[in-house]
Amino acid sequence: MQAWIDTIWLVPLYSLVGAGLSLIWTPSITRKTGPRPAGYVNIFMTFLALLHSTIALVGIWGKSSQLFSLLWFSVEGLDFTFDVEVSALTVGAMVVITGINFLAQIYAVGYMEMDWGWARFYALLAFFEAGMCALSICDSLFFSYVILEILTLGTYLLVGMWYNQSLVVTGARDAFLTKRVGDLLLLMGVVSIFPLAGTWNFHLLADWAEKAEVNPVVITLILLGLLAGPMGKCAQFPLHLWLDEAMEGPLPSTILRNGVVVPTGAWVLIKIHPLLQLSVVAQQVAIAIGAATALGTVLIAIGQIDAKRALSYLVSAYMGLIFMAVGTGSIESAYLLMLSNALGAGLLVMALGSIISNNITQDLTLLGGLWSRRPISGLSFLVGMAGLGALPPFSGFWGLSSLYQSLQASRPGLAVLVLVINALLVFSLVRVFGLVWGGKPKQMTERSVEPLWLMVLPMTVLAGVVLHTPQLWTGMGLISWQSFADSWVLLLSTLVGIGLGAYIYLNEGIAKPIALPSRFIQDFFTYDFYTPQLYKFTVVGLVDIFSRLMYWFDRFFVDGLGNLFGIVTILGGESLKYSTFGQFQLYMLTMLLGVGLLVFLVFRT
Amino acid sequence: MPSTLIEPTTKLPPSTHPFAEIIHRLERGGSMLPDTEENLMQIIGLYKAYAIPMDFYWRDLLYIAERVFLDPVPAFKYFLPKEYLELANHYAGDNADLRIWRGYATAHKELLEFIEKGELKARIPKLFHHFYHDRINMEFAEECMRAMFWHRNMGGLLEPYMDSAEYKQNADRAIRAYFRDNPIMLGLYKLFPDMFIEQCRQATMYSVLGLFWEVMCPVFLEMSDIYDEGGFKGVPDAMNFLVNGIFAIAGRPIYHRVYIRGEWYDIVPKSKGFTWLYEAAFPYVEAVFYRTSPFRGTKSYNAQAREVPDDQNDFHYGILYADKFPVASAGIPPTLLHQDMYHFLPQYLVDYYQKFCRGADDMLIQLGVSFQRSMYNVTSAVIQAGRAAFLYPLDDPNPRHLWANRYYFEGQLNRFANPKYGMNKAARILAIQSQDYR
Amino acid sequence: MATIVDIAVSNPDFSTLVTAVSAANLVDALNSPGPFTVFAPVNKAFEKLPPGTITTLVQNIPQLTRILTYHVAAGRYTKNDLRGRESIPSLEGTPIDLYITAAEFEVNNATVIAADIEADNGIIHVIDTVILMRPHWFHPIMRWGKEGIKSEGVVV
Amino acid sequence: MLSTLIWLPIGGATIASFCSAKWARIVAILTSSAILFLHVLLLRQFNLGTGEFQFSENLPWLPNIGLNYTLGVDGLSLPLLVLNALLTWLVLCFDREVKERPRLFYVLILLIHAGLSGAFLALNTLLFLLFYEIELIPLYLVIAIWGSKQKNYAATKFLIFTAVSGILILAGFLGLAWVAPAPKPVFDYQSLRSLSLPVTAQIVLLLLLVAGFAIKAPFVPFHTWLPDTYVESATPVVMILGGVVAKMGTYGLFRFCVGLFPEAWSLLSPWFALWAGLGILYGAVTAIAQKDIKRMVAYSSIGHMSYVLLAAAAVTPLSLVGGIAQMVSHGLILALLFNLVGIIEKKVGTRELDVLNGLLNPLRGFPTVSALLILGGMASAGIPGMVGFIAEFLVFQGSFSKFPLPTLLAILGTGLTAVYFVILLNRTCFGKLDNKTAYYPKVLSSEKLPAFVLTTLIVFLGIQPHWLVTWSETTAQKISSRLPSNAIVQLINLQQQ
Repeated sequence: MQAWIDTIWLVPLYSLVGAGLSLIWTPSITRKTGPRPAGYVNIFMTFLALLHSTIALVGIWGKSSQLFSLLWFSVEGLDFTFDVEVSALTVGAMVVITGINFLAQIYAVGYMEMDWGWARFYALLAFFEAGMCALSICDSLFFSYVILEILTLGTYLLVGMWYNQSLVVTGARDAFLTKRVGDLLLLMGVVSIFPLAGTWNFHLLADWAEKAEVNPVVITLILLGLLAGPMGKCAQFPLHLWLDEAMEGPLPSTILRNGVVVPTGAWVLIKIHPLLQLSVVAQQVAIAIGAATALGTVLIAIGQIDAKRALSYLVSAYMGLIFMAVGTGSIESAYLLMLSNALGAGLLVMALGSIISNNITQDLTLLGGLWSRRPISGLSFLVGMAGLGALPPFSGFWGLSSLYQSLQASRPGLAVLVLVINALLVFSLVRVFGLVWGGKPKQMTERSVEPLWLMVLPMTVLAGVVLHTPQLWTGMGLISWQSFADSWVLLLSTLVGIGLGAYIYLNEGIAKPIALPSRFIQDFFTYDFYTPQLYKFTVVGLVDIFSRLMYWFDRFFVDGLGNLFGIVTILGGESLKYSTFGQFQLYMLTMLLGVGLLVFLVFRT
Repeated sequence: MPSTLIEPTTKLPPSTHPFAEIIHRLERGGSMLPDTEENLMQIIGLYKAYAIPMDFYWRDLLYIAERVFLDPVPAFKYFLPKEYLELANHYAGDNADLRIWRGYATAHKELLEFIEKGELKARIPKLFHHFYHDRINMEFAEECMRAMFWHRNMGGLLEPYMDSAEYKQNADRAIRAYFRDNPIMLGLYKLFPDMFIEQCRQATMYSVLGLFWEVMCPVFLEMSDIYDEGGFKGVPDAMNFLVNGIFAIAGRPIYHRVYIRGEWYDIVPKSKGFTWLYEAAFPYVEAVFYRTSPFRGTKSYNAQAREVPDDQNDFHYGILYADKFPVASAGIPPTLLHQDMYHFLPQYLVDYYQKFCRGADDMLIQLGVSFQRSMYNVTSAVIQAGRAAFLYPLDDPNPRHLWANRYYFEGQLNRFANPKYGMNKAARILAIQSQDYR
Repeated sequence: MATIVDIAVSNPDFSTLVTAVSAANLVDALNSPGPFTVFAPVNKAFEKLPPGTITTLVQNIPQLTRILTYHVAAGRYTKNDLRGRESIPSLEGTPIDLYITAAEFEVNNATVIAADIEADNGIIHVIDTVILMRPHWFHPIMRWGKEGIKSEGVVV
Repeated sequence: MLSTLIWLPIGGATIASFCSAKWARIVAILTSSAILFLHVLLLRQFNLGTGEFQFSENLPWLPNIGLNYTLGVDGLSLPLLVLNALLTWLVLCFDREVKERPRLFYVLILLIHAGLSGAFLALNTLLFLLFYEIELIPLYLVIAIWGSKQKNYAATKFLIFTAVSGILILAGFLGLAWVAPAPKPVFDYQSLRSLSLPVTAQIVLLLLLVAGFAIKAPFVPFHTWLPDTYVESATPVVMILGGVVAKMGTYGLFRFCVGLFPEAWSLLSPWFALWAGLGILYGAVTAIAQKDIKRMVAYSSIGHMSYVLLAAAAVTPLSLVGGIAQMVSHGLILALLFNLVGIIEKKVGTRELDVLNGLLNPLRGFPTVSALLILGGMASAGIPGMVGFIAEFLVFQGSFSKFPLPTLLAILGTGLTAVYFVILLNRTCFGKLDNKTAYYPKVLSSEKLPAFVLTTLIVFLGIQPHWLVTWSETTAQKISSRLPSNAIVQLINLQQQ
């Protein structure tokens, strides 16, 4: 058993091997046969990873965590060590990652059965899996940064999967650049904390933070930098837009992204949480960003007509809750929320994906009336909703209630906010459910069958896992029914959300689409608080104008000056168009002059 | 040596349509595809390369419709049993109802060889070929079926029939029989009957497409044989062969039956009088040649981007509009078909493609373009057949009749000139007029 | 007077039609009181069809029936009765298009070469072409062709 | 040993110039392979334990003017020598682009190689200058003969700027020899190093040298020759030019500016650091505005060379190792990018960002070239896993504690690097091929080979950076140890006031 634990670092390598093998089946290399073996190979490798991490999890269960380091390289006394923490938590995270990726990959066999880009697609999924598995056992801030940055590149490539499509191209670009902004601030934090703490090891950093005496302004700035990385990954305000645009990517990758990729940021956030105690401002910022994002994105989600986007914003909202949890030091609830999100958000995407796969449209206003013919997808969606919203006994409830209770004591205002967010979250999901499964069939939903078993099976398996999570948690002693009694208000807010949602969206009597009294407010939500425009007129516009300006300056001023200088010295090098030979002579002249000067100087002494 | 075209005795003033030249060609009995030897060679070669995977498609479609039926985990639906490989095509062989192809009625020999050895050229178990993706891409055939299933109101009586009580009764009988020993599925059926009925409708559509292609396969094979014998003088000849074929087979019954434990269950009985032309061919052309659904690799499905039309009627992503250059990129489903045809290209086409662009390296795109040409020719045949069936002869002396013909042609070609959603830009009709598009 | 069937049988020009009607077991129906308006194609009309068309139909009686019933409308309509109408519904279900002026009488793409032959249980119009059900897209396409591309006619 | 490195290519060039074109190619390939092999030997024999010069050779040449043939190699020059050998080898072995007067091309490339090796090896300021100047002649010729449309303009501009750079450096060296408190003018590097000069004199001379090397590297605002020269030069030429020749500027900065004027350098280094930070931003921002992919890559070089300046300014052992690593990594990455851009230009016939599209297309585009371009662009943008990240990170970490603000500016610069590379990749690799024009010829595998070799190195050194940094560790310590400590600098500062 110990052998499995000692070799846990193999887990990321399995999928990397798979990713490498996939290249064989890229269409420019394998021409005579198709690309599907790439998928099968990767599914197999992921299965191995899942198996290995599960066995290791059983082995490490109940034991204390094991720490060890692998030296990467060392230069000028600076050791770059890959610190590994093997604990039930980190190995458990691996199991979740490999498990969801395993299901997502099988789902993709069905969903992408007509795609010819399997090699690239599966290689990238494997790449993500490897990165995330490595991140989960990584105990070093430096390597966490490295992995996040590499995954940013992965996002660019994965969103850019269908690169022929113009919105994919811009989506990939924006995803990359937005995440990169977060990563760079994180890098600044990584670079600047080292001279102070002398280590990048999370455990040592935590020890250091306990007794550190540092300039509060400096440490606040550093912490804000460290926060920015998770903010970008978790699509928090104001770096949230990329997730919307990333929805242009293939849907099976969205399962992985919404479920586990986005929460990588939260994972790192939890890791740096001990440092947050050094700065109250940083804590406040984390809470404020989380709260604003959670409330804002859940409202945006309600304004979306695109099925995938209606879900993606909820992931931002959920991550916002985790930011609040970490900011207030409620780490346990952060972990619970993260797991709920991994399973619930993944399941929701699978359920909607099964609809999109054969009803073509993603427009919620064009869907409807599918309950009788698509009950399996519908039930899975409902289970996913129960996995996210606070609906006891299902998994979503426990994380939320843990957060609610911890906030109730310290910051009652935020506790109320959690209630509101929960109600809105549930409302938005009921809305989607009502628009897709409720009502009467429309042109695009008149014919609709449950899709291929390769999609239905992983979906139902994941639904089963979501349903059984609370049991698992009870078994692990993570949750107790006592907390239900303490947070019944939360249930109330859920019921309000469901009730209101059902009243509006499962009611034939109310005409849809629902128009808010103010067109402006409606558009404000629909168009994502006009963030794209905001970006365009601020950062993007600024860089654009500034770069043109600088280039103009460069051409006409700096270069002009140089040319002027050139003209003065050699009487117009450009305009006179010397022959090659003529210029050569000129050069010889310069050389001779130089040497003459040299000789003159030397022999004068 | 182009084949002779009709010179009408009564002449109309020249057309003012954007595709006037093509209209005039159609009015003289030509095809939308220019009549050149190169075009003839390309389209016939492609018909042959298409016919062989199609021989697999129709057999497997019928197998799925009749045997796999509602199997919840149809993991082996692409593994054709011997029975279906030997199933006699009704339009080929000695015992044909109407002998279109002079060859044999069982599965094509090149197909059988491919199934056995694949491109790996190895006699290894079928399962291995399957997992190595060294196989016919049935997914493409299923996608065509789904397009026909999802796009509604394309005419014919079958579509409304599938919503009738009679159909539901037939389906119910078959479903009960099929799941007789499976209490879980029966229980589910009790809970969600519509889910099963809908699956049954899809199975019906499998059958429809299978029966449709059962006809096209021998037609294409025969055309290839005639060409090899030197029979066609030009593109219009090839088109006219198709026109005649369409007429000859128009009355072929369309039905769906399921084989459960030694017994046939009629779901759509032959006695309903559903015909090949109205219930299969016209919807097929509409759904597959014109509409289908946007390739994910080229169009955004984002609802707010509004790239996907709100109305099924505005879908325009079929072969006639498809951009062939991204073939083999991610998200371009026709790649599956092109790969299937790639295995069966006649030697003269392989040699031909070697001479252009990147030769063997981009053959998939080159044959895709040829396929586009050949399907413009098939569409021309459908348009001409429609003209012959519902309108007037091209040499009709009555000018009013000729005007009706012209309106018909112009109306058909308007589908390629419509600026809505950029359909005019997407349509490849102008591109195929030139030999340089390849 | 004679029934529709009697008239058809007595005329050798209708021999193909009669064969088809008896193959489709429609003799009794057409002998019933009706009344019917029958658009009866002459032999030459059948000969215009490409080879194989008839073979397939004769092999498949329900399909043949469907084509034949398309040539029949319920009710007794003379040319004059039909004037001013664009179409009448056929027994098959699909409407039959009409074009009638003083000099001309056309149904779908067939020309009536002898109109208003009275029978006991209906009326016969002799046509020179076998008419086939025009699909639902036919009229929108024709309209679109007539109005030109700018009309943005949508094919339904 | 070291002399062989200089004279072997000269010998090869001489032989090649008497052969037919076909044989000249064979001679060139053999010579460059032999050189590469010698460098591998050098790497194997190099003693990592000492920061002193190794394999030294000393021959009096013109003793009365102090011009001696003194050669030596240390951890600063070694990586650059190997880079030089590698790029020359790639250019000579795999280039098929030069069809016109190939023999002359091989000869000139070998001569450039010899000149560069000489400059890196020279331990005598005059000898260095000699090589520095000599190498200009073949460089000028390769730009002017094999360049594109505006080659004459570009070559002239290059010539003028570099000549000015040479004169400035000459002036600096002469001045140094002049003020040295010795009976005869001193040009020997080792002796110069042991001198202690008045700070004011140091500053004047330092500024002369810095200006000279800043033109060569180049740093803003002396960079304007670069875009024109790089863009107009043929692909193999620009690989050498951007890959190694420019490194002479930064090499000189490390060797002569930091090495010979430690006090003045410490005094001025905050300004140099700021200069570097702004230069990085300037380069990145101007690159964003480019519409031509080759020009964009060329502009990327301006910012990226300034990382080396930042490293030099900080003069911590870590930053110096980072700086040297950055020279190597930049050489590899830039050579890769220019190689790929060259292939694209050759096949598509344009470099316009607005025209290029969809080259990732697996059948009609250039999937491998595009994939490598993505990799190269990302390496340049400092994505971990590739060599660019290692070098940049060491520079950042090494410089941060000394110059936090410029370092943060530099990090911002890597962010902007990502912006223009994403623009470049999005436009060229992503998107859809145009149905009317996209009938490009395919890329032969032999054309892709240099890119594969470079990519392998970029990834390998990114994953196993030990092989990148280990050479220069002791040398960096030695250079850094000669710098006065902060306290002394402050003292000098006070004295100045």
